[in-house]
Amino acid sequence: MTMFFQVAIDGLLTGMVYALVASGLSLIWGVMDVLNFAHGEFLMLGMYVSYWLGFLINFDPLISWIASGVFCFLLGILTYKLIIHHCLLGPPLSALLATFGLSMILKNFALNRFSPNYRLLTGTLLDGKRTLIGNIVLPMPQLITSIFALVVVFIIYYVIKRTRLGWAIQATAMDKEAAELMGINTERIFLLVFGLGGLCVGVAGGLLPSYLAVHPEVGGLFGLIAFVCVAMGGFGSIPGALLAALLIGLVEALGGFYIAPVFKYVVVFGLYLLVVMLKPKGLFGW
Amino acid sequence: MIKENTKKQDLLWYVLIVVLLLVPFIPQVAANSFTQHVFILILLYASMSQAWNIIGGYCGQVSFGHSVFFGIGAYGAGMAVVKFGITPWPGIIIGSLLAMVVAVLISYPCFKLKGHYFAIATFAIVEIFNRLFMVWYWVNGALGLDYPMVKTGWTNFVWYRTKIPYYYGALILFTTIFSIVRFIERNRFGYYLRAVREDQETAEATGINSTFIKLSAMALSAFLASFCGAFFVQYNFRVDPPMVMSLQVSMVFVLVTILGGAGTLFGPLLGALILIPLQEYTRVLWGGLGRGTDLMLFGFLIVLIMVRQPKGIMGLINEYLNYRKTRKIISAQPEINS
Amino acid sequence: MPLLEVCEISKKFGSLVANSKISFKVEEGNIVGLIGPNGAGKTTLFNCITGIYKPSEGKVFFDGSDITNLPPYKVARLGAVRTFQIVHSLKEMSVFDNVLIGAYLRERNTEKAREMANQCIDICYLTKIKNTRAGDLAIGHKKRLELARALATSPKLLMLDECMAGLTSTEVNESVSLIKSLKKKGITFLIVEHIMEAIMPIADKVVVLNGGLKIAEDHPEVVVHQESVIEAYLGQKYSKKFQLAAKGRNI
Amino acid sequence: MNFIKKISIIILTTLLVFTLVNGAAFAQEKIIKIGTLFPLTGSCALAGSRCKAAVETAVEVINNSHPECDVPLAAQEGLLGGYKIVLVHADHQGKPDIAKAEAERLFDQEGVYTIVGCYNSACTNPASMVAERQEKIFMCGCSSSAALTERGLQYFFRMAPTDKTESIEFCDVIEWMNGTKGANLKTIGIIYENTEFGKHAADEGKLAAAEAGFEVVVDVPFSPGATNMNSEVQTLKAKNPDVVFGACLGGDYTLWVRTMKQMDWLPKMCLNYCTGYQDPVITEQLGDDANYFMGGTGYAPEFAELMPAVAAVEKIYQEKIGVPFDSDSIQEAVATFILAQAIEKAGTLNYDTVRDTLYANEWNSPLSMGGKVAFVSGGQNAKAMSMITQLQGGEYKRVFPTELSTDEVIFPMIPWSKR
Repeated sequence: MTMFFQVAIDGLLTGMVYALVASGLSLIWGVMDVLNFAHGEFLMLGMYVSYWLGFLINFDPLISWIASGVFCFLLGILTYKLIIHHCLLGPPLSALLATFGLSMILKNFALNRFSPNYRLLTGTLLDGKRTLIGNIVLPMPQLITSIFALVVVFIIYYVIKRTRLGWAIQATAMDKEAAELMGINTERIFLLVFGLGGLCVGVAGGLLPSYLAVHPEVGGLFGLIAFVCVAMGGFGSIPGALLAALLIGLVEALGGFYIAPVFKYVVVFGLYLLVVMLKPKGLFGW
Repeated sequence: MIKENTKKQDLLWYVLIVVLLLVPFIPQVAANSFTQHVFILILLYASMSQAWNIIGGYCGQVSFGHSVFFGIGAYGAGMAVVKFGITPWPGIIIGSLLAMVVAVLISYPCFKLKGHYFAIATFAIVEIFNRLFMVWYWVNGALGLDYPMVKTGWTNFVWYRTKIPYYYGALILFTTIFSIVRFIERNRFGYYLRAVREDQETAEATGINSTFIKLSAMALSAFLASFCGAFFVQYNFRVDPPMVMSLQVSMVFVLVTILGGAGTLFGPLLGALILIPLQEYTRVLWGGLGRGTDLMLFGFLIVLIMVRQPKGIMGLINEYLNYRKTRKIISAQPEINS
Repeated sequence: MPLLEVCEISKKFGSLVANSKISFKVEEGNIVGLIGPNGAGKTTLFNCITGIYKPSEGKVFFDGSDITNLPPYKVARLGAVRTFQIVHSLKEMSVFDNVLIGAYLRERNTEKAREMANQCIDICYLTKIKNTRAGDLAIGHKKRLELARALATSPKLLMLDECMAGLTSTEVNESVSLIKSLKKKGITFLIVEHIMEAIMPIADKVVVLNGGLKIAEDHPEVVVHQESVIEAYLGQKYSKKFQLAAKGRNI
Repeated sequence: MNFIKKISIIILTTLLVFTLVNGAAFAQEKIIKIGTLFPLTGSCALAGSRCKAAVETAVEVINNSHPECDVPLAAQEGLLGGYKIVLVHADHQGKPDIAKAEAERLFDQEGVYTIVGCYNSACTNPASMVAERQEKIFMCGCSSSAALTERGLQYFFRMAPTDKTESIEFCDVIEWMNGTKGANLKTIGIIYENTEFGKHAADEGKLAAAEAGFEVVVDVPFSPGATNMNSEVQTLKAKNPDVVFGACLGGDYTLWVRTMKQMDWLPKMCLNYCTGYQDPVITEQLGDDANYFMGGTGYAPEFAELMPAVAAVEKIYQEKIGVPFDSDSIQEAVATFILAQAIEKAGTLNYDTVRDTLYANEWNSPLSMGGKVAFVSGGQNAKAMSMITQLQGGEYKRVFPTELSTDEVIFPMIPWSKR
């Protein structure tokens, strides 16, 4: 039984990181109906920012997540200005393919600049620390990262549900033209939403190097899982993405442990298919 | 006027085929096996993308799952040669039929999903298939199937010292698939496909069984994609899951078609004509540096095209033609007035 | 035997009753108007008849066969073809191609289908714009394009959902005369319409819905005198006008 | 309009540049072109770029006079009385189809004499087939799949020990431990990345274990590039094998070790195929956590006294890439040296003569452990050997076989809590 809870907790901790990565994607998707294929690469660059800050000037990931968040915010804004803005006019796929191209550029840019070396921060504040609840081991880096993730997701959710800006975002998501008539500068909202999406993933990227090695290919699977979380949660729903991410983390861990590790992603993707077969618009979709 | 256009297009089509038939006789090409390789890849990728175009372009169901069918065809040929030690042909046929069945089985439930939900569902399917094939002992799992030395010739569809037969094989594949699509485009089925793409509800109200149309388009598309997969294996003498059944392979289908222009007959060819030489020659030039320069440039070009002309190169050409047309009309106007 | 027979159709969305036990008949060769205030359940009824919704109870018979739970395309194949209130044109295709898709329903041969499509385009006065992209059309043309595409399927029953809303008065007149001429060719119509001036003169019968119930079914001139209809739907202005007119006739 | 022009200009220039490059004939006559084919982008790019640098280093030593290096051909300049080696690099991105296409291009278009490559066994296979069909020599440094040299190819030579020999050696170690130290090790768990490389290693590991009479209680393949390895490690932990065989590449290896630390679990002994474990940056990355793991190592800087000639060559290598040789990359350098020696000895570039020379002689190879290279039919280097090392205090200590060992094995591995 301890084993079961241990595995489940591990899964939930992973799930919360997925949630943070996915909530950015979900926001972008919900408001603009654009799938950002380069999302995983944003994460990778965020991790590099945090890594270099740690490596060169000894910043702890607990501080440098701010920097990588800001970096990815700017990256998001830049992406929107230079690429997405132009693609919104075309068929829905064009933005997807453009971001696919972007992901290739970013991945190989990292390869070019930082070499294919995998890099891990050692000697961080949380490095190797653990707490115990009964017999269940809670590794500190994961725990702190997860708590951070949860907090950021809630802040984003709060901003969207409770602030003027959030209402403007919601209005834009529901009906762009109507929002424009109401005097909302949708162009700026789009810009901001892409920035916020980047911010979420940047924060995640900032925290991860404390226990995950950084290399140019690290974002790939994260990006893919974020896609699945978002689609499973439902169109642009942040609580949906959160729930889906936790579910995916859980299923991944339990499936990996009780079926076979090699099948863990099969179980995850299978779960996704099952959910959308039953609810074609995802858990919280409308 | 439509008639006239058709004739023009026909002529263009025949000229194209004749030119392609003669390509191996160009001394430059005949002497240069890498150029031959590039030509073969262009034809193969154009065929693959054209197969995808049926469902993705004409019917508007953006599937990232085509590498599954591509892979099944590939494994069909590979298993026949490696495991059973016979000619690949029965394997190709069985693989293609199997791909068709799998296509229908997996896409029937998926067609309930719309837009990005459908696209991501097909992502998931590729990942599932990829990982299952990775551990499936009977097809050698992650080890993949390596071709033994077999007798060359059309029976085995294997040549070691020359690429010209491969070229003609690819040309046959290309012509067949393009002719099929060309036939479809001008007939009832093609119009129905487009109707379903534009508005499913209207299509249904006009008496079109959209589920049947989508399923048959998917089946046809999978069947043809599977043939391309078999060709790919016969050309590379090896098959393993990441090589034929992965998201990366799926992206090629989509990328080439969309870059060229989805839902147009010549889009896939144009896409392949630009993308493949670019991919191959940038790799030749900069790949050896090991700095990812080639892939960065490749990504940059994709972004550039999507940003400047989201409808692909065909969109660009159409725009240009329209521009010329309007200019003609404008320049013709004063004469009428005076 | 009527061409279309609606028997006791009900449709509920959760606790909301959109249609409640509605029955009426459409005789062959007639024009039947289906009217009622906004939210009366007209479009829902249309959707139930054409198979987009499954009715909660009741049956629909068309041309002697039960079409209650048939999918939309089968209904269309039997010859009951509809248009949509919010136009659904196939945007990226030309006007001609739009109509051609309708024509393909009965004619597999491309050449013959083209001929048929051309005829329908001529009938609906779309000849001049037949190579235009459907998405670029003005609303009036779009509505007529819907009609043309439906027409090309050689329907027995044409069901038009507010095909004149948003048109200029000239366009409305054109449409009215078009419907009249089509009626002469033996096509039956079931028309949902808000513009009374358009529907009243041409309808052989109107069915009035209110709040999901059928409150009247009769010849237009009779219907307009019914108290319930006047109250529920026509409102003060029209009732006065019609009553005045009736008085005038009496005197 | 403008855009069309721009695009066509881009494409035309690309093509033009290509034709120019293609057409440019080398003016110098006395050169031997050698192609390298490694994964320079993609998930194996790190290893690929090191292998490429190793070949470059070897060529540097051969082409120029390097009297400080005590390796064959270092003192003289070039081969065959003045022939210089020119390298043509290619990238196969870890994809077999590209490997085949690039091998064909290197041979047909670039006109290379031979190819050194390809790191990934899955890519070496089709690429070496290209060479075989053209009856040209293919030199393979470090691809470890035993199947490569069991194909009966005529022109294929591989320097590194296979995962088969490594597996057998692993079992020997366990038996030795049981025999001399009373370790009482019985059960084995295998964790490997589910790719061609990992699967091969695991299969050979299972065979060897079965032959030696050990029980493989758990077999954990995982998808490379995973976001976490919790369930993999949990599965191992649940079965708690005495010994774990690992076949994980760099990034996954660090993740694996870290995850084990978090789960607070270690087997008594951990043996790794020559990959993540012997990467020179591993101790930097993992710090003390890397200690007490063991593995097969063909070369590590700590072997200096065994292989004194390496240091001078390594200096050149380190200038290029910043890290010392590892057992994969050094094999690629060996491959290059052996080829050059064979050409020198054969005195001709005729493929058959060079091939026969390669087979006929035992080669002096200061960069290989044991100092000798000799090929048996199929192209395997029969003298290939590796040592079992254990990371102690960040250094690779030789522990087995005993006649070459310097340090005692620390057994069992010191649990995380006591470090």
